Amino acid sequence: MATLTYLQAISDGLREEMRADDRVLVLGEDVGAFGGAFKVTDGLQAEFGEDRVQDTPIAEAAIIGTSVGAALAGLRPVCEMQFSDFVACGFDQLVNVAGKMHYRTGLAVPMVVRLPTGGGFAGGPFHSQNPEAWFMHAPGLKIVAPSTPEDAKGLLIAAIRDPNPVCFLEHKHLYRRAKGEVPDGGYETPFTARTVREGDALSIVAYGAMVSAALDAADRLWDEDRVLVEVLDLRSLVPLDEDAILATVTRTNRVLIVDEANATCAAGAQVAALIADRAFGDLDAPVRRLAAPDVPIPFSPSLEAAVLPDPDRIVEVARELLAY
Amino acid sequence: MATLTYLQAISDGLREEMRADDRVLVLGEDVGAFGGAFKVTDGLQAEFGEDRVQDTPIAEAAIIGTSVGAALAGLRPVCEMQFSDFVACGFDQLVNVAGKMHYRTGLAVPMVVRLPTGGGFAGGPFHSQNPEAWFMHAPGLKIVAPSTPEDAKGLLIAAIRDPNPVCFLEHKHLYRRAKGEVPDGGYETPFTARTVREGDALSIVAYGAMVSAALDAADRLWDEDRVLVEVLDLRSLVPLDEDAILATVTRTNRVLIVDEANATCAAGAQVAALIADRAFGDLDAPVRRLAAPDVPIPFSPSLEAAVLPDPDRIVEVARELLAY
Amino acid sequence: MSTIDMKPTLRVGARRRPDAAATDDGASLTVADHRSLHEHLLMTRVVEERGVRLYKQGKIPGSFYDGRGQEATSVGAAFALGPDDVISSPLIRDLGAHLVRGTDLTELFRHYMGRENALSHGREGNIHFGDRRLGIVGPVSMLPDMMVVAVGLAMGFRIRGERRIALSFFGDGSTSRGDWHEAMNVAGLRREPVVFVCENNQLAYSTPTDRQFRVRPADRAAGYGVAAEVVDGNDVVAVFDAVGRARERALDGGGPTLIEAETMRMHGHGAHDDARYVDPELRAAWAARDPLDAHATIARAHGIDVEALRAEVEERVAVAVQAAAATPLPDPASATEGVFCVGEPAGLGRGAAPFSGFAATAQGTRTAAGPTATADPLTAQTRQAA
Amino acid sequence: MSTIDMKPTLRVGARRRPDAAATDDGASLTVADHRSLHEHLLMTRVVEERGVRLYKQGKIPGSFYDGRGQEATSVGAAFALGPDDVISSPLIRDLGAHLVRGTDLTELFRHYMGRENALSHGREGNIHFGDRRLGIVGPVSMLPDMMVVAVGLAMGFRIRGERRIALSFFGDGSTSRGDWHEAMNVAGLRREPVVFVCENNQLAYSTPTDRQFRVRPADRAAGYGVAAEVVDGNDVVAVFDAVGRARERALDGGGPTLIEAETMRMHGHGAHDDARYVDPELRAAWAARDPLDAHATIARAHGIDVEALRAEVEERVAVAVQAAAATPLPDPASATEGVFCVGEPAGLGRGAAPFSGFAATAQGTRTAAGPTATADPLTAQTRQAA
Ligand SMILES: Cc1ncc(C[n+]2csc(CCOP(=O)(O)OP(=O)(O)O)c2C)c(N)n1
Ligand SMILES: Cc1ncc(C[n+]2csc(CCOP(=O)(O)OP(=O)(O)O)c2C)c(N)n1
Ligand SMILES: [Mg+2]
Ligand SMILES: [Mg+2]
Repeated sequence: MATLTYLQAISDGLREEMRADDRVLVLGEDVGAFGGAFKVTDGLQAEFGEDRVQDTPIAEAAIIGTSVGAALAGLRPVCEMQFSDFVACGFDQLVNVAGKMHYRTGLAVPMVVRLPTGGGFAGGPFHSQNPEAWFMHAPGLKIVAPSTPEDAKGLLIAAIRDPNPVCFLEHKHLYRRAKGEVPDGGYETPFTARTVREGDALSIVAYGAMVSAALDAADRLWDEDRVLVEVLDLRSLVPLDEDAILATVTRTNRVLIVDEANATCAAGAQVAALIADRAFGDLDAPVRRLAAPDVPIPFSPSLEAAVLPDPDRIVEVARELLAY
Repeated sequence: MATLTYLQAISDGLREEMRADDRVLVLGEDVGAFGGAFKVTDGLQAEFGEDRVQDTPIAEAAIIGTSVGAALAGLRPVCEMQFSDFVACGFDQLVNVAGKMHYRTGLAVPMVVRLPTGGGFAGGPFHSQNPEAWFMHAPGLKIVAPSTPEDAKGLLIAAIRDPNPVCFLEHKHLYRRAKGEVPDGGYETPFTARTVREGDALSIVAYGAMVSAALDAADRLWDEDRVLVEVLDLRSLVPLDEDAILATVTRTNRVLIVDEANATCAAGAQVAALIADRAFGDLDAPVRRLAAPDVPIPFSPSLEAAVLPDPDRIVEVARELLAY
Repeated sequence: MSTIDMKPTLRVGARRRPDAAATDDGASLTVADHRSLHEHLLMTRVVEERGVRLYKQGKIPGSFYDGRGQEATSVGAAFALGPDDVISSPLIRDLGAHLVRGTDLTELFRHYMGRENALSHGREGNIHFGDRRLGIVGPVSMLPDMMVVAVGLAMGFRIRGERRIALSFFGDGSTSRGDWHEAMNVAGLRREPVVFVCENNQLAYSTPTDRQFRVRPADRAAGYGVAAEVVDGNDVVAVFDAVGRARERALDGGGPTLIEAETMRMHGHGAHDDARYVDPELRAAWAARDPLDAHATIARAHGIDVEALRAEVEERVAVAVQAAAATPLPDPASATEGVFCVGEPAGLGRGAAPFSGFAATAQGTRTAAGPTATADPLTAQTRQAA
Repeated sequence: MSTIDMKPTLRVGARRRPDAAATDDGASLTVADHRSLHEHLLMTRVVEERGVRLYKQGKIPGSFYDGRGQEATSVGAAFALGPDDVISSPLIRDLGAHLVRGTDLTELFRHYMGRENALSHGREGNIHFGDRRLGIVGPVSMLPDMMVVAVGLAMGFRIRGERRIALSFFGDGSTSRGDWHEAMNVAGLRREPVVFVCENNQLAYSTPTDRQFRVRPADRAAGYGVAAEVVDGNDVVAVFDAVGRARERALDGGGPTLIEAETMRMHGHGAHDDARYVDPELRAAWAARDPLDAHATIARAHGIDVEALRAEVEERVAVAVQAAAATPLPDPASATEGVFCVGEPAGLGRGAAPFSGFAATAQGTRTAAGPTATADPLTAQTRQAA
């Protein structure tokens, strides 16, 4: 056990798995000697060489598409988008080639696409996006989104070992802020939800960076209102842990779903739709959501703060729900 | 007034608008002398010349991106994806360039992307997709999806006149099957929902090809069960006519939402989430959805029929809801 | 509608580029090879003729695409491959490549007709399939995405030090897409062992090449540090030779080659298209260069009874169609299975490599060099409810 | 970590390609032009130096990118444009182009600092902006998407018979993306009046050009039927001349030109990057070719007091920074406004065209040739709650 940042935990998981399995290779822009825009791959090229840690030209379709080919050749590519925003440039290869391959041809595509996501640091419209919902709406892709260093490492290792294409959402805001104990060695975190905190009055369902916002809000609701809020960290969006979602609603009868992504057709919309269908009888209040409004994420701190969900707003909506 | 097919109505709308406004031009693969894969642009090049009806190379990013440029230069491009599936190849230009331009720079991008969508004719995984939810989750794009010839013409004209990028979803299954009276001349259909049929027991919310499936189901529910089902045709997905959706739920207290698209994070998930939040108090039953499961649309007729929603399945789910 | 503008440039009698490596002009081909080449040319044509008919009779759902007039390119190219080489992917004009690799005729017609089958289990139709057990990755529609995948396969082979190449087919139309550029650039940059076969059949659907680009694909290869060769795509021996040379270059670390095979699409884009936009003169000129007729002359000179071969092929096709027609549609319950792989992935197998130069290798044990092939591309264990 | 591999190729003293049109070697530039060129070079440098400092002081949020060492390319290129020409878009090294077009310094610092401003209203930061009133389309991050947009603008101009061109900047790194290919191909095919300025600054972030491509961008242009020229990107007069020639060619129906400007990124990729991966020798060699020093010699020879000019520019920048720092952040309520345009679209306006050869046109009425410019790129009427 070591105390690592979220970023270190990702690096650690990648290094572990590269040591354990020589089929694992890394591709991306500036991931080699430079160690990647965020330094996640720092030191890997020195340890594993240039074939296993490859700098690519700026060519996202090629990064994803050659990873598909390498996976078919028996390797286990882990490719990096420098920012998740740029996955739009390789969208077709991911959705149409990687995602549909097994269903159509029986060929498995074991690969991971690392996607540094999210806002909160004045990154502006092209360095703050959360693209997961696009891929949830594209059959054949698994999607995970860790909120802690421990899960970041375990989910990455599980993603690399999975025989399917997995989108690994790593939230940039957590890179250096989230710290925690991380087990040594190779371990897998399952693609299921995790109850981070138990409660009885209200459930908050979140993932990625919104989990800590939810926990902050839950703290305040306990401190100020003496209300026990349950927080469910989805961890995996595909597969979605429907049982865990329905179970928390059954326990608390009130639910608030928080996304950092733009609201329309977001992961949270899917969770809300699930609850409205399958937990209807358990609900004592509307299924409420908090998400970014449908705008590009603005740069200026005053504007960005106005659109990203935060603990204050979570507390506010939670109180409305509790008063319903 | 003439009786036209859905396809003829689209052609008619395009021709009307090209006659009325010389800024309107058409770009796409084989749209020129050949008249397009579905013949929507048949005869247009002969009438308007090669500058206003341009055959392009196979280059979806270029088709969309040059349309953005032409729009900025003061033209009104209407570009065609040969099948909506291929929009994945121009995804980045649509989402990141066209969609975010006005918010970021104040420059308007008046353009239309015509997207022949949907399955039901053994088109297989790459000629049957319904991509609208991706674009609903991309701020700055409007999205319309007509279900009748009259709306197809009116929505297309309104889309061309709109100062924003509009995704125009034209369902291939309706091209030659949907027939109806279409007003002459240029008219605009508003980007709002339309109550196609009034009822009191249950609302079915649908759009595109699923509207006629819903109407068939409503007929059967009347004939066999003497139940009056209300059918709401969304027509526009962005903007989404939230008032009309909430109003129909207030009237009937039961709602079934039908998408042809893959279920997760689909338009229907957004509609369900909206209802679960804002019409909770009006609901007498769970918010139920019917959609394609999360699989690529298979080719073989036996498999395709197993995944696409149809009137039989709508009737079945409606009866469950009515019995709740 | 101006038909004059739609006229594709007539390019008859294409010759290899002067800088191309010396050819052996088919010298390495035995009589048995010529017999096999001719059999595959015939098979391609007969299967497609039958396919078009079945489509028109409503027995093949959806759409149907054929490669009439282009058979020599896919047959000749696939014939030059060793059993461990991988094709990613044959496209709509490349049925011949599937047949050379050993695709089962009955399964093929089951696939076309949407019946339960081992190639696609009904999830795919028309020419969208690939038998992974034979080292074929089935194509996606988006052109030319599979070229990028081929580069990744080649990279995998190179990194592992395996002596195999990846080959990708695509049309003139594909060269306008961004993915073509990314594939060419990355392949050239890293000298990946990949062969690109561009079938320049004068048209992309209704669009002639002069409305697609100003400079022919082969002449653009140098801009990527990729070797190039123009070849008569209707000459099966020439295509075989060129691909053979390119394969050797790739195996020797010389990197990728772009082979531009000049040919002509003799049918419509698909069975629904009457191709009336094609200049009749152009079509007539190319009809005189039919690849089957051309090779029949060579075959006869080698003492092969071409007519008997055709009868034999027709008989096999007829039997396959009959068996396929008797096969039920896939079980609707299977529609939601297999979106994800569960358990150990089933990989790519080895293809048939009928060229006599590969005979020894082809006889080798199936598990020696390539990944293990299993009987069924979607074995029960890899299926999962969606 | 092997630094040896990261060493970009040293290319000093690039010359125009022999096939390039004859240059007038800046003969058409007056003393006033040289003064203006030098003023814009200085302004670019001073603004960026100040920007880096403000970023390090925490007064500019997010990130900061500069074009140290590359000022001559964007200044020289923009200087060759007429008022109705459109830039789509200046990229992270191209502040000079914004300044030549007339971008207001105070608004610029307000923008950088995330304050309310007329350029971006706080929705964008660092070098992501463009004043539409001056005929600039702001860039997106995705490289090189705006090149495709430039081709569309040029197409629009051609179709309407307007005598204007579109110009697009991009780096060596951009040339590996599919959109580069699609833009080049379509522009070459239709001979659109567009000028592509590739800033080959030896690096894409940490990646040297020899890990990006085997053949330099200018040599790939012929494959698209696009004219090309290599120019010393640190020589503002040479860049001005080359873009001027390319612009003439475009206006005369000769189609697009790719100008590869050889230069060197003298700072890190962004203000956060110490660029320790760059070979010190290479950096030193290029430092000796500083574009401001080079032009200062010419300016002085024309009797221009370079030191006085610098003092003047520094003063203007200081005033602008002060005004910007006193400006409030945007109203949070405005964050959800303006996703969609409501009412009549506000279009592109005319830019400043300080080259004396354009003086007549530039004095013309602002509404004569281009679309009407309005005072504010996001006027109240075009805003809408999201
Ligand atoms: C990215 C993409 N856009 C559009 C299509 C639709 N489409 C299918 S085949 C075809 C023409 C292909 O031309 P070419 O590459 O020359 O191949 P050919 O049909 O001539 O063999 C088109 C436009 C496609 N498959 N992929
Ligand atoms: C499609 C895309 N992928 C990745 C990035 C991230 N990125 C920003 S700048 C840059 C390097 C650009 O290099 P180059 O084009 O040579 O321009 P330079 O920075 O050298 O001026 C990268 C990789 C991007 N902006 N766009
Ligand atoms: Mg073709
Ligand atoms: Mg660069």
